[in-house]
Amino acid sequence: MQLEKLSVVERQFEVERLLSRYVECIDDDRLEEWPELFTEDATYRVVPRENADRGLPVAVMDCDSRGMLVDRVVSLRNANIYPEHFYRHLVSSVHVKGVEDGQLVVQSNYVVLQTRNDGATKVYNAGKYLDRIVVVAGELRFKEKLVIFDTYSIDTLMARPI
Amino acid sequence: MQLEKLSVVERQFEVERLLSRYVECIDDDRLEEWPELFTEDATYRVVPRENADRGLPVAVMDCDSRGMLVDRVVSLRNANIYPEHFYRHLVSSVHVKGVEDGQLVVQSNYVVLQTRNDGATKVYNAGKYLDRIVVVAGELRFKEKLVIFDTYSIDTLMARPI
Amino acid sequence: MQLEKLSVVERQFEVERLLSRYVECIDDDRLEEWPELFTEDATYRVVPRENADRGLPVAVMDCDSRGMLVDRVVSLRNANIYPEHFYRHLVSSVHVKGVEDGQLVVQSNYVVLQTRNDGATKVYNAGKYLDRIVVVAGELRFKEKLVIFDTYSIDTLMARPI
Amino acid sequence: MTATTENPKASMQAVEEEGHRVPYKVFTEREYFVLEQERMFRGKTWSFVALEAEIPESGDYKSTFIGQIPVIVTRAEDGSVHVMENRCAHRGARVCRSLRGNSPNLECVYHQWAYDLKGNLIGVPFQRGIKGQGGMPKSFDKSRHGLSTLRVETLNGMVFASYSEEVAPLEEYLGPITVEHIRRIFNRPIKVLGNERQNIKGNWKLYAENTRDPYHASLLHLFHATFGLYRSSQTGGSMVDGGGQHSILYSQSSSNDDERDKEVFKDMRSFDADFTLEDPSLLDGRKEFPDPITLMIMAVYPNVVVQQIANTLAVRQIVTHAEDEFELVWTLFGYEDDDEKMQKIRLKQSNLIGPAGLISMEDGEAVELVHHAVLQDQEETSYIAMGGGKAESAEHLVTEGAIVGFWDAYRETMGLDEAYNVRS
Amino acid sequence: MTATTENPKASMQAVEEEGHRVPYKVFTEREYFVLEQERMFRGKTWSFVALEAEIPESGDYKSTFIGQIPVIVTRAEDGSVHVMENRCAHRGARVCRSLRGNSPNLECVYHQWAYDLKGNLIGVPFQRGIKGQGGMPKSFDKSRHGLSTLRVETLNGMVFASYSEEVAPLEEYLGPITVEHIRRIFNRPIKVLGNERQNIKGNWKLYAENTRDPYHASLLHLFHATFGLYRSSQTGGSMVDGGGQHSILYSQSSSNDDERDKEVFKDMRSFDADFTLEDPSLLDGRKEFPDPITLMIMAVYPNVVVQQIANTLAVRQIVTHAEDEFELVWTLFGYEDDDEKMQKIRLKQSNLIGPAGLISMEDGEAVELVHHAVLQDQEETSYIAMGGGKAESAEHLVTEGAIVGFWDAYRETMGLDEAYNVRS
Amino acid sequence: MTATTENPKASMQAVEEEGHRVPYKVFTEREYFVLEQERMFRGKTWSFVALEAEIPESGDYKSTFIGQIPVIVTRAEDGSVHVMENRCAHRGARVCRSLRGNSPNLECVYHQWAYDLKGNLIGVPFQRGIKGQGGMPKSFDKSRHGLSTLRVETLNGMVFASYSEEVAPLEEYLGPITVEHIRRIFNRPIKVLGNERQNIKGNWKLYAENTRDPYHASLLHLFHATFGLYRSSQTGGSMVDGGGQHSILYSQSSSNDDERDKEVFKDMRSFDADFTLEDPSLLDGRKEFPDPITLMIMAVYPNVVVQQIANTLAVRQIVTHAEDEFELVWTLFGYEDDDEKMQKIRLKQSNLIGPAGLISMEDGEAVELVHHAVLQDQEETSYIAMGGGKAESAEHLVTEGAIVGFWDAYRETMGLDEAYNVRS
Ligand code: FES
Ligand code: FES
Ligand code: FES
Ligand SMILES: [Fe+3]
Ligand SMILES: [Fe+3]
Ligand SMILES: [Fe+3]
Repeated sequence: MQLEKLSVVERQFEVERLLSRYVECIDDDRLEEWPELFTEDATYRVVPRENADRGLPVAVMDCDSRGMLVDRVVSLRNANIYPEHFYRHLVSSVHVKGVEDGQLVVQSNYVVLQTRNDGATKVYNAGKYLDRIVVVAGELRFKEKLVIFDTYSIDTLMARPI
Repeated sequence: MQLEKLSVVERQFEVERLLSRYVECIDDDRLEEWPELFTEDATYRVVPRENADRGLPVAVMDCDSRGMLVDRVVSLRNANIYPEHFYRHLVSSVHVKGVEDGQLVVQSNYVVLQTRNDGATKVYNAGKYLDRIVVVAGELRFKEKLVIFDTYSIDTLMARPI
Repeated sequence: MQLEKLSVVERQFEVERLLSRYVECIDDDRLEEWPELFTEDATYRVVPRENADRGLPVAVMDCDSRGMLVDRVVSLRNANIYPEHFYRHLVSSVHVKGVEDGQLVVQSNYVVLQTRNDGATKVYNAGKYLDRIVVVAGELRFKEKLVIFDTYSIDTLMARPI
Repeated sequence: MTATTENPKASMQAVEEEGHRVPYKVFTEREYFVLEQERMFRGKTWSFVALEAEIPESGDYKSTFIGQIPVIVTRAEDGSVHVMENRCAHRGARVCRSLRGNSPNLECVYHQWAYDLKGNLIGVPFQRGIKGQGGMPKSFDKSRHGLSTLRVETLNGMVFASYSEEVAPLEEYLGPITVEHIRRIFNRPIKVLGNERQNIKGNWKLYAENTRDPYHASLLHLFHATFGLYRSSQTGGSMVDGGGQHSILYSQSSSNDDERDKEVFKDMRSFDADFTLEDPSLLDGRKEFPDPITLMIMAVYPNVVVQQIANTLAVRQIVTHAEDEFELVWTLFGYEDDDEKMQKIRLKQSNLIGPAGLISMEDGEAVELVHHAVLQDQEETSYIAMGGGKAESAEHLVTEGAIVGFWDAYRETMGLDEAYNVRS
Repeated sequence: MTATTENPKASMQAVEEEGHRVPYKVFTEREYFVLEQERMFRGKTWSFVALEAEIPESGDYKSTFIGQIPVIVTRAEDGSVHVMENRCAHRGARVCRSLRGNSPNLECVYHQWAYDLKGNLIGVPFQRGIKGQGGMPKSFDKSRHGLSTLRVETLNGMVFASYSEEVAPLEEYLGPITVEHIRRIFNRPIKVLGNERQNIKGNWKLYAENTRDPYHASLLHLFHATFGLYRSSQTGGSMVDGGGQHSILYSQSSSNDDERDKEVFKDMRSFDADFTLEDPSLLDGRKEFPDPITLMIMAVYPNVVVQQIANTLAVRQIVTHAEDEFELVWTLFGYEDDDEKMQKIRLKQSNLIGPAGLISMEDGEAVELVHHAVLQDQEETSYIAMGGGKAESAEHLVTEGAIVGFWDAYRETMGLDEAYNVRS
Repeated sequence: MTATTENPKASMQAVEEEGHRVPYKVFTEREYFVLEQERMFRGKTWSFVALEAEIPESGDYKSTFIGQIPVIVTRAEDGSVHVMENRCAHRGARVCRSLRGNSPNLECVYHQWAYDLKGNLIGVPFQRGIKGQGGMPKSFDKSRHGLSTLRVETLNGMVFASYSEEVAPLEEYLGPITVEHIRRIFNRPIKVLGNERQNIKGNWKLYAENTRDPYHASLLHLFHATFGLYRSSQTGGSMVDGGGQHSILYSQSSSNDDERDKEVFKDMRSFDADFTLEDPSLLDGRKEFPDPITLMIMAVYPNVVVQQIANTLAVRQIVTHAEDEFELVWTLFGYEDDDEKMQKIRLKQSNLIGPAGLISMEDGEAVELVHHAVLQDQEETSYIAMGGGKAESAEHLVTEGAIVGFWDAYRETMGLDEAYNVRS
């Protein structure tokens, strides 16, 4: 795939498809596939809105390589202790704002619903995705994914990526 | 409409359109139209994630014909007693995974918000749709709709389809 | 842009794009841009479902000109007192039902999540959009936006548009 | 109640400075809420439950609450209005499950016991058993198992109900001024235009104070002061009635004097001379009363407010859910004989009121601001002194007198002493 | 408990009319809920905790609750079943964090104290310190820090546990009829088909009443009456056992007589002769018991219901979360020797039961209808008189006797007097 | 408190085995929470409220909580720092409605009463009425209606406030070791890097225990042990100060001995020699203190933790919302003179801490695991004996001594007897 060759409609389709795959591997607990949607040198940052609004740098997850994403997943599987839970993402208002130096600039809204093993589902985290997407070997990949979340008082803890 | 003739973009459009109509007739309480979106021999199963994850067959709704869907609606209208309520569906990340023996294989995420007549809206049920969609008389129809819901501890009862 | 010239797929794309921009300027707190998405003579009404279902006219916001939308925003900025909060919209099942006298007739579902400055996110308001969209100077604009909300017992107050 | 530290400061002030003080515990402690359900809402008070216009036809019913007690308001075949508890006499199920409806009689879904529109039990399935087996005991007397009914009185289409046999008749309970102003608003057949509801996370009595408080109106609500809908400098007054328990606040926008008022509101956030509307049609109104009153807020003890703000007319019913939550149910109306233009005016001006009202929205915030600031302050008190701190009427708007009137009545109804503790 | 108004009416009736009366406060007041955890669930009762089929293998465990007390059910290496509190003896962490699993021993994540499958403490990290420093005191005796274990008995694969050393052995506690009907259902190895859960916003005892109430079944559930799955006119009965605390309700659809029943249910909502199914395969069943019983609802005191409705088999466990909320956990099962067709029948008929069941859904609504109607009615009472208002078995279905049986047992277990007040 | 069964077992153990026991009711019963607001947070303690770096400029303010009491921290024109209750002296509204801001004075929105940055009342609208009518009574004395102010002391930029006039001056209250370690961390101007917040559904005292517990750190947190950030086998110690109420836990990763530690952690989940990072840059740190301490967790009684974990620096403030919920507010910081690389290091290592921290996330789960396991266990107790079960400092990490120190102080502050019951 070449960005230039895509119509705006096709571009929208491809971007939404990438986001769907992103959501699916998290919600279906196929986390091992999740880093594959990023470039080698991707950055992934999950920032509380209260920091973003003040221009402060602290993120609750702050990764600057695909390797760090892999390490997150491995830790989740083998190291960390957290309550059993599932995520369910809803993503909407996917807005492809344009192309900057070969990167698709995309903004979208999301909410993550969480269900613990009591079987109750709660609004866990809501916010927006600010993505920079590139084509690698004919596939769209996240070069940068900045998650700014409204829910800056996190319910207990955050184990899985948003 | 012929599946083969559709571009991936058109296919996506048609699938989302079907899902929108599905959602609309439930949320607008035009339930009588809801079975029409299924084939005669359609199966519709609403399965708690705790069963699905263990490979156990129990579903809270388990229909294997359009007739059973009609009976659900008729019962809802004339037989069952349940609190007055509305549903509001949000569906996203609609992922058309491919075509298997003439059926579109589609996965998507949903959340159903419920409002009872106290006017308060709650997260009622979240999960994913695993659909098999076919073309009947030029229209997309559900041949199979498998709903796997995270919220396996149901709030009071479930009267309407998810 | 001319409606006639658009394929159904392109039409869908353009409508969703308008809705995304609508959501974005509210959620990113760029409210001053929000009235620009409406026509001069647009109507914007936010109606509790319990009134709509009884055919009663009362709306919690009832504007019949772009000017009134501007006045809402100016009041919000300079006059009104309300708790600090953000909105996060999720919009789905965008159903373009057709064209009536040059207006696109569109129905969609939405939920607005609210986060106050305690950092907790709640389901604030859910319902549906019934939109009439026209082309003005090559851009889609809301000629009419009717919001019918399920959550008719409003959490404290409603300061921002839905 | 919970352990608390002494608060000599407060009491010391009490002896020296005029003004009324209310300990914050009355807003936050569960015990007061529970007692209110018994002594206030089941006690010697009249609670508003409906407008007759909501149940015009025989068989019409409405489900609502007195305090948090579910009740049904019905219109019987003979046109009479009845109020009864929404609780089946058999095993306690809610009988009416919809907010409103029409039905020849009231049937409980659990075992289909049926009641007529006056609450009498008229049907018990299998009362005499089946095939000669089972059924109700011989001694069972249907006539003693009706829905428990309340005393009902109406005034110009406002329906009030009471649990008390001793409370004075409605008009006497309301008092002459209240009755006069109810008659003024409900001077001819009305037409319900719709409802608005808001769920406020604070104690309901903070709203009772708010609606008896002419002091806040032009300070909290910029819209009021700036556009002259209400200013504390207007000709108007704050009257109390029914022994001080009710409040009637009124004012005349014709008395505005922008030059003077610029002075009065000097340096105040809420008076912004530069603020103009891009679409001023919002404020295009019509004079509809013979008198010059353009704003009237009447707070009827304990659970309803009747309002006229410009051309908007509404009743606001308070439903108490808990000590820290209440629902405010607005019913907006006009008159049956409104012409189309008049209805348009009312609907457009409704942008000013309700949960999203350019004026009213702030009151919801005010209630929560107080409630969440006083959670831990059982013995700390508010200080109500503007205008002298007595339950008095005033021919001006720079007073909190009507608020003191509410609190005097509250202590009386609840059986509290001067320190707001339950009298033993 | 909270202040309440006298209720002479109720007491007056009590002397004159037969029937049992339960004050609504037992459903709504926190105090009863707290006492239930101590005297009911930690008292002289046997609570259902699991089916052996849920933990077939050594090392299998299940996390569940008795009342709202978290417990673990395990299968030890020797095949024995054990029940222990799910609370670490060190600093109280929940030890088993999953609903189910298999593990050679139970390890607490907080400091990795390890217990064997019988609850004995077998490992304490750094017990003897590190490098000769720190560690547990010499006096520390591992054998006294196991998980606290409960008494366990099983009957045909149903696992019950008790905190009480005094309560009678299980079979005696259940009584002969209950035992007989448990044996009838669990007559051979079962196969778990899955779970359904519903979270009901009402007091759990309203569900205890509901499942002992043959009166409501054909009045609330149209499906029952219309399709003859259950009708109060059927041959059947309502038996009590275990001194009245348990209830066994059974009936025979073969005894339906549509002509007669049309009469019996004349003008009743719940009998709709015109209602037919577009796909009647839903009701295609198979006779699978030697006896003619087609419906059997057995409510075992205090926390479980065993059901046979047509070909659906299930146990329903009650987990109490609060005075106004409980969870109902359904475990649906068939028999190991079911052929494929039989399993299909059970699964298709499962549309009738559970939270979305065409029959069962209504019971969730019934519980909430009562709970929310009686919130403010501490001294008001329900009136249970159908069939005479005594804790008696009946050879018919027009009775509420088994409900009275529950309440007699409840007062006994909880130490309440006739007025349901705590005996001092 | 609620009725409970005798627990002879526990008491019996008490006499024979060394170790401290805490009844679970202190975590779950509302009564303790309410008393804490009075005796702990309004009592003889110093609560952390802010870092001076959060309010550098005159007019800067921060809204926060002491316990659950809303307070404001301000910087006045003269540079002094002030703490006052966030509750208007008029009718109790919250005065500061934002988390932070800058304003020349503090104005209440309800009636626009204005206070200066030290809490003095400086403006009351219409105090002298309008047109000679109304207004405040003559006797009204502005000077007595300021915001209620607290005692304030700062130490190297940490701001503490107290309701008590009797409590010792801050440094004395903290004690020499605590002061020394605060000086060590705050040795030069800091720079706030941002906040992280987590809302934990358990009692806040479970977190107070957790942060005084060197025992859990390398057993719960695999990351700690595996990567040698912290191991119970490291050179380090657990010191108590301020009479045992504060805890300083420190260790040196330079003392790791992988061979020995493999032995020490044999068969333990939390030591996984095979676990390596694909991107080890996460752990690339920089030595920044003269001493060899690489990890320091200081728990200052009652509401704050100061931490150094590798190159991450933070304070964690505890805000108590209810007996079963608290918020943990993290403020991460570096030094003003950090070079760009150093800030990068701190930010990358911040992946280890906070609600999503590869190390810290587990503590939130630990708190909830305990809280929800002990809900029904009023008289059951935890068992704290590692290291001897006394409030003693230790030159090693195999102890729970500092936890006992917390509990001794807690009983003292709250006026509880040995059995944790309120002394009459
Ligand atoms: S509870 Fe109403 S009929 Fe039984
Ligand atoms: S709490 Fe279980 S090991 Fe410490
Ligand atoms: S409450 Fe603050 S000014 Fe009135
Ligand atoms: Fe107001
Ligand atoms: Fe039933
Ligand atoms: Fe820790």
